[in-house]
Amino acid sequence: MNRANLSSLDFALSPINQGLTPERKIELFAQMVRIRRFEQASLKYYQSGKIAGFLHLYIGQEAVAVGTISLGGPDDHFITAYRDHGHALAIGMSMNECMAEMFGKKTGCSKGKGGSMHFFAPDKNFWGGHGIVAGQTPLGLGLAYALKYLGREGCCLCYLGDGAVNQGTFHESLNLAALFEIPVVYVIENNGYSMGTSQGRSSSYTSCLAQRADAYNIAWDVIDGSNLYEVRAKTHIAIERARTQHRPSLLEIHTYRYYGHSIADANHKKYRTPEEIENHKQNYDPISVFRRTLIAEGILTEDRAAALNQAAADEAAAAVKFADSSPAPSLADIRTDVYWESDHATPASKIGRHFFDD
Amino acid sequence: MNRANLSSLDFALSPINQGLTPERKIELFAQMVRIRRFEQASLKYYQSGKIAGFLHLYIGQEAVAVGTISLGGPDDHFITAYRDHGHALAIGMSMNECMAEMFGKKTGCSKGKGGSMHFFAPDKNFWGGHGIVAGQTPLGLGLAYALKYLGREGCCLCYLGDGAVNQGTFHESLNLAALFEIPVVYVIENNGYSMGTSQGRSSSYTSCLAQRADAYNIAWDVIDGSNLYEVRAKTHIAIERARTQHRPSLLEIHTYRYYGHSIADANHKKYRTPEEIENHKQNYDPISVFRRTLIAEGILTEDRAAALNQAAADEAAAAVKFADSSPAPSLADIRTDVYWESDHATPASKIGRHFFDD
Amino acid sequence: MSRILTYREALREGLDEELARDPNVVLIGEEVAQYNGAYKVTEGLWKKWGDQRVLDTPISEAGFIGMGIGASLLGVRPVMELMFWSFHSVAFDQLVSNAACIRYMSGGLCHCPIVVRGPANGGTGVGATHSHTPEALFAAFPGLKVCAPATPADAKGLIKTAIRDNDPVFVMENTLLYGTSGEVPDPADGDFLVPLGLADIKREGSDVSLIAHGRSVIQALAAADILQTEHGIHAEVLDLRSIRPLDQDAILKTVRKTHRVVLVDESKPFGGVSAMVAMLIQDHAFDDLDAPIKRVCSLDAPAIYSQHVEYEQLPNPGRIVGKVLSMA
Amino acid sequence: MSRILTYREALREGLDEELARDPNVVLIGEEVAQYNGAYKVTEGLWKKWGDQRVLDTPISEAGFIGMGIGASLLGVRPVMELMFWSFHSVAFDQLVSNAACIRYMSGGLCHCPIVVRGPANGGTGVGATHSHTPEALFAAFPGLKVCAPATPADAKGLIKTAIRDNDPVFVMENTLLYGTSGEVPDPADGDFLVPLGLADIKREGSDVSLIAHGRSVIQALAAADILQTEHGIHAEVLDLRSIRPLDQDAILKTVRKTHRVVLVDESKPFGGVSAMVAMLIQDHAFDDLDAPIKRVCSLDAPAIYSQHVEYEQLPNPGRIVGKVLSMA
Ligand SMILES: Cc1ncc(C[n+]2csc(CCOP(=O)(O)OP(=O)(O)O)c2C)c(N)n1
Ligand SMILES: Cc1ncc(C[n+]2csc(CCOP(=O)(O)OP(=O)(O)O)c2C)c(N)n1
Ligand SMILES: [Mg+2]
Ligand SMILES: [Mg+2]
Repeated sequence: MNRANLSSLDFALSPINQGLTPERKIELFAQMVRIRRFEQASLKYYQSGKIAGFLHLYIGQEAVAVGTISLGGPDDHFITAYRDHGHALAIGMSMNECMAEMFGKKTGCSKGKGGSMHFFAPDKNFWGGHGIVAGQTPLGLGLAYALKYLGREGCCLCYLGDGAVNQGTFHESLNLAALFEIPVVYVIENNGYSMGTSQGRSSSYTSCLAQRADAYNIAWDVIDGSNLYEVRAKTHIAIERARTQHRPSLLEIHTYRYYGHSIADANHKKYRTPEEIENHKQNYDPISVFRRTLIAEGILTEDRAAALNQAAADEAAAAVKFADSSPAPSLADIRTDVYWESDHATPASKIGRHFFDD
Repeated sequence: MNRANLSSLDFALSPINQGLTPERKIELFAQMVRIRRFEQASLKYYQSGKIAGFLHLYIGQEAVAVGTISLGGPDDHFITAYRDHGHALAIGMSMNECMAEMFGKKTGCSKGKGGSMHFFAPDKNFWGGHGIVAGQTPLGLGLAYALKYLGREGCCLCYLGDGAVNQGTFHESLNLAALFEIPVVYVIENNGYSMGTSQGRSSSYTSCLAQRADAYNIAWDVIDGSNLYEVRAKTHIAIERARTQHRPSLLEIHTYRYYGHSIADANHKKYRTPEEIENHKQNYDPISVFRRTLIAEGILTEDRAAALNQAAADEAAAAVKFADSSPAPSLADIRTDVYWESDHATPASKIGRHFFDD
Repeated sequence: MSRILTYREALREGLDEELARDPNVVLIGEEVAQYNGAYKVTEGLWKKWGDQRVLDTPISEAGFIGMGIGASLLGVRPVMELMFWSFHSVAFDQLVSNAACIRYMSGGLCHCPIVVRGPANGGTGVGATHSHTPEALFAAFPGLKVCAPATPADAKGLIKTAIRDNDPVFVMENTLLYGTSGEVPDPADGDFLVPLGLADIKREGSDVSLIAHGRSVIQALAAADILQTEHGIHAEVLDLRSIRPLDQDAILKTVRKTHRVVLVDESKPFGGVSAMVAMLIQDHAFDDLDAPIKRVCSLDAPAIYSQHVEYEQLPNPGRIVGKVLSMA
Repeated sequence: MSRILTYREALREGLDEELARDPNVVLIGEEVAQYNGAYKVTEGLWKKWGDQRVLDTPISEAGFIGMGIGASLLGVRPVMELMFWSFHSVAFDQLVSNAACIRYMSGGLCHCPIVVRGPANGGTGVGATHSHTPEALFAAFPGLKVCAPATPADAKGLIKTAIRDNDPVFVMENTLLYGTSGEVPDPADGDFLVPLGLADIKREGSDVSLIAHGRSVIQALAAADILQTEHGIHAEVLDLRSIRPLDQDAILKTVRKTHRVVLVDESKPFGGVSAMVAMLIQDHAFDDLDAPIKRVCSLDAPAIYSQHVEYEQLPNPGRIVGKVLSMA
């Protein structure tokens, strides 16, 4: 990833950004801060054993979720992989339901059944949270196909990692998207690594990953993910292409994760140099960059930034309390949410044996 | 497929073709004729019920198999899909073993276990004959990887159809081929249709299917499959690239099948116009084109062509006799060739139950 | 009033009725539209319902099945054809991780009303990779439902029920049954549905129970004929129809009636539906069994191509009769 | 002389010895080389053996497993890691159509000496898509072999045997066992191999047989302890170790000794290894059974995430003891 090659146009001037009120800009800033504070809290409670399984932190990538999701209208839908906390919060899910999910509690968004990798909020057009690399890419296609089928002017933003581009289903999805003219926008969140493997060791390509879209005659673009304005400006073009022309796009957003692949990744300082990590934190941190921008624009003050920061930390702490004091699922809960018909005790659910516990 | 756009250079002048002796040219011609006669015989016996399952005829595509395989050296290997009769004969398999395979006989190349879609001759570097669309594409990669690993200067030619390019595994294979520098040459035999679906209804692409290789920074070319000299000239370049530089290629060879997708395809005159089929037979038949060329070169006479034709028909008729009079597999044969260890009655095969028939 | 339809026509009629009933029903698959279906199940439906409702796809099973799963989340009800169920193998993740688990992982927020259908059988000379019988494989995944009709009426009744069911239902048809015919109730007499989870006694008997599904039912019926006429043995034939949900009551009832069981199952013998049925019977009707439960499965090797022995690799009346006689 | 090694170290030692023995053995997988393995099974092997012998791949399971199958045809012996066996779903076709069938479809002309290995288990809070236990699923395919070691010694002995076997062998390890330790014979005392198809009595007993594989063996042993100390019941624990080939003789032997059987199997209860074992027992030892065969499987739902109940979804000593007591 060569940041130097990325454009340095002033995307604040893009029409979609000019339409932002000062309060909305601060809201976007606050969302990024909330994601970071939420995840820092989750890290702490993962380490203390309250959270099980994997914890894939989004810290460093916040402008991608916040920038792209901020463009969503009522008929736009979202789906992502396991690194899903940022998207969930940006979509408007509460810290409480998310933290409780990780704590394995009944009050979690998925009732403690999905965990960190499987946050869902269909009422907010958010369809997960998916653990199998690239497994969500045909689902995103299907959501977008459904929108078109149902005659709704919307699109689906489907996120995947730089490592996920090498799963075959993603390519099948790209071809189908182009062929059927499906309003899907694929967003590669390119943080440079899939676990311990750098982009160069996992993918062969011409100039960049997004250019693979040419193979399917799909429009593509490359975006600097440290710049929220740029993320919004370029993603908006793709979203409009989807909504109005029913044509897919492939976006590659360059970003960086500060932590390891997951918190179980003890190696992340081996496959990346400390200088590389430091460079990103210093120069490309999406929150710092946007804070500086908003201060320069005269919209934000250091004090207000600090207050927002504190509010986010407080909210996260409250979410931890909520999660910790929530009830766990019962043994009986293990067997609900398997079949719709059984959950709704329909006549169909009463015919034949559905479950085979002795 | 727009034949007019295809190059009309005189590929007879390519060094690899200049090296052909007159007798070798006639041999290549004879091979194409043999494939056609063999398949015409198989069609007849399929219709009379001697051959079961599917029969995917290669008629019309002969120059692809004969042209590409004629370039093979001792360390070059070949693998293809279910439309495999042409490759099998070009590789040097006998009509007898191929016909007997389709007749389901013990004397078949796969002992009657594989059928038309699964011809194999590892002793001749031919690895099948594969029924799952694109399922052979990572196998071809693996054969080529093995050649490199074992230090042999050879490559693998892996054939697939124009419909097969939309299976995800093929894309995974392309990326791996480029990344690991594997000496594999993928050959898309583009006959314009996957069953009843035209290329345009199954694939989205920029200028052609082979150009999808750009996505992986892989070299590619487009070839007129009615011209054996062109097939050899361009494929040779890709083979040399593989052998000497360990770099993969993607070739798209335009060709045409005269019959339906399989003989069960009763529709093939519905999704293609009679004019289209006739045009190919008249103007692009690889055998007619090469016959005219060789006659013009003064190498072949109409008489010799007729004699070769008759010899091929006789050989096919003899193969039918051989197949018909060969023994069928026995019931006991059903259970051999499952495990190597069992077939060889090794000590390992005697420990534990391997087969679970009551 | 019922009419004689082929299994293929019955399926088609079921699809057609559901396309008419619910505008969200969409047929998706390779060659299902313009080509009229590789096995002609969908013949005429594209012409009647058009591009929006009947959709041809490229050869990208994982892609288009995943697409259908995604679309189902928003209320579209895709009925997806696998040209052969054998091709499940290239779409397996979408089927067992996404379709089977998404409801659960979302704590019940998502549901996935899809149908995947197509033929799942050997016996047509197409060899190992095209002759898989994956019904037990999928029934093992909680979240999925699986059925395998043996007659035209069941085919119609089950495909319609599957489409209305709000869970993913995998319907395993059979190329060797498409051309067989049987009575199917007249639509004029009302909507004809066969529920999932309800087995059907296809022949009454008292001496031995033959329990089967799919084409094995037909083989079992033929065997029952031979057993009666040649050996005076009265076999009862229970057609499971649905694998998950499974009609355990019907299974136990026939066992308690005959006390002897032969399971007929085209699966390979390691596992299969029959191993599970055997487990249930011995668990719940242990004292009702006069002899061990026996099975007639496919012979334990990949499906052979050769038309000369393929028949013998599969359950067939001769093998079933032999098994029953060996128990006497 | 034996040493105490962890299961992880034992596997690594086995891999290392086979890399040394046969220059055609290659380790292939995601993060197996430079990262030392997601679960550190291959730690140090890339450093020792280099790029040629230990190969990192992109996240393309179908691609790299297919590549390994293809390479095996020419005599390379790839040992491929699935980071989780759950990811079999994206490579399923390569595993069941190519690896399982190529020998057969070629009439014995091809052989496919590959090993696919990795962890296959629930219990680590990673939810439904990462907790599949596919041993019965693959054992159903003739042409494949499957084993599931429970102890460090078995892990080493089986991985070495799997690598030398000339058929495709799928080795199902367990993330929860990687850190457990046990005695493993010293290499100085000779090559240590455990054959496929040989079960192992892990504890002698006379009252009831607990038959298990993988981590369920450890759970069964813990249950046997409780049964003995708290209830005076002497349970025999048979570790199948290998699923296909399967040691039917050992199974029947313990049944004939105790006359009561509880199968412990982390599979979901529709099917699983245990349904097949039950089928075989009732078939071959019908008169030796004093009671129906019982099972302790995972509770029948996709794997739940919540750490508060996940333990109860899986077979555990409490559930096993309860099941045994319920039979009395
Ligand atoms: C099919 C599959 N293979 C492997 C994994 C294990 N795995 C989870 S995340 C991951 C790396 C993905 O990297 P990338 O796509 O770049 O996303 P990032 O983690 O950087 O957000 C791997 C190998 C998986 N979950 N699914
Ligand atoms: C995974 C899979 N899906 C579907 C099929 C059924 N099928 C066999 S051949 C074929 C068409 C392939 O067309 P193409 O790749 O162009 O090759 P051609 O037949 O023209 O040589 C289809 C759909 C299959 N064998 N495997
Ligand atoms: Mg990444
Ligand atoms: Mg084609």
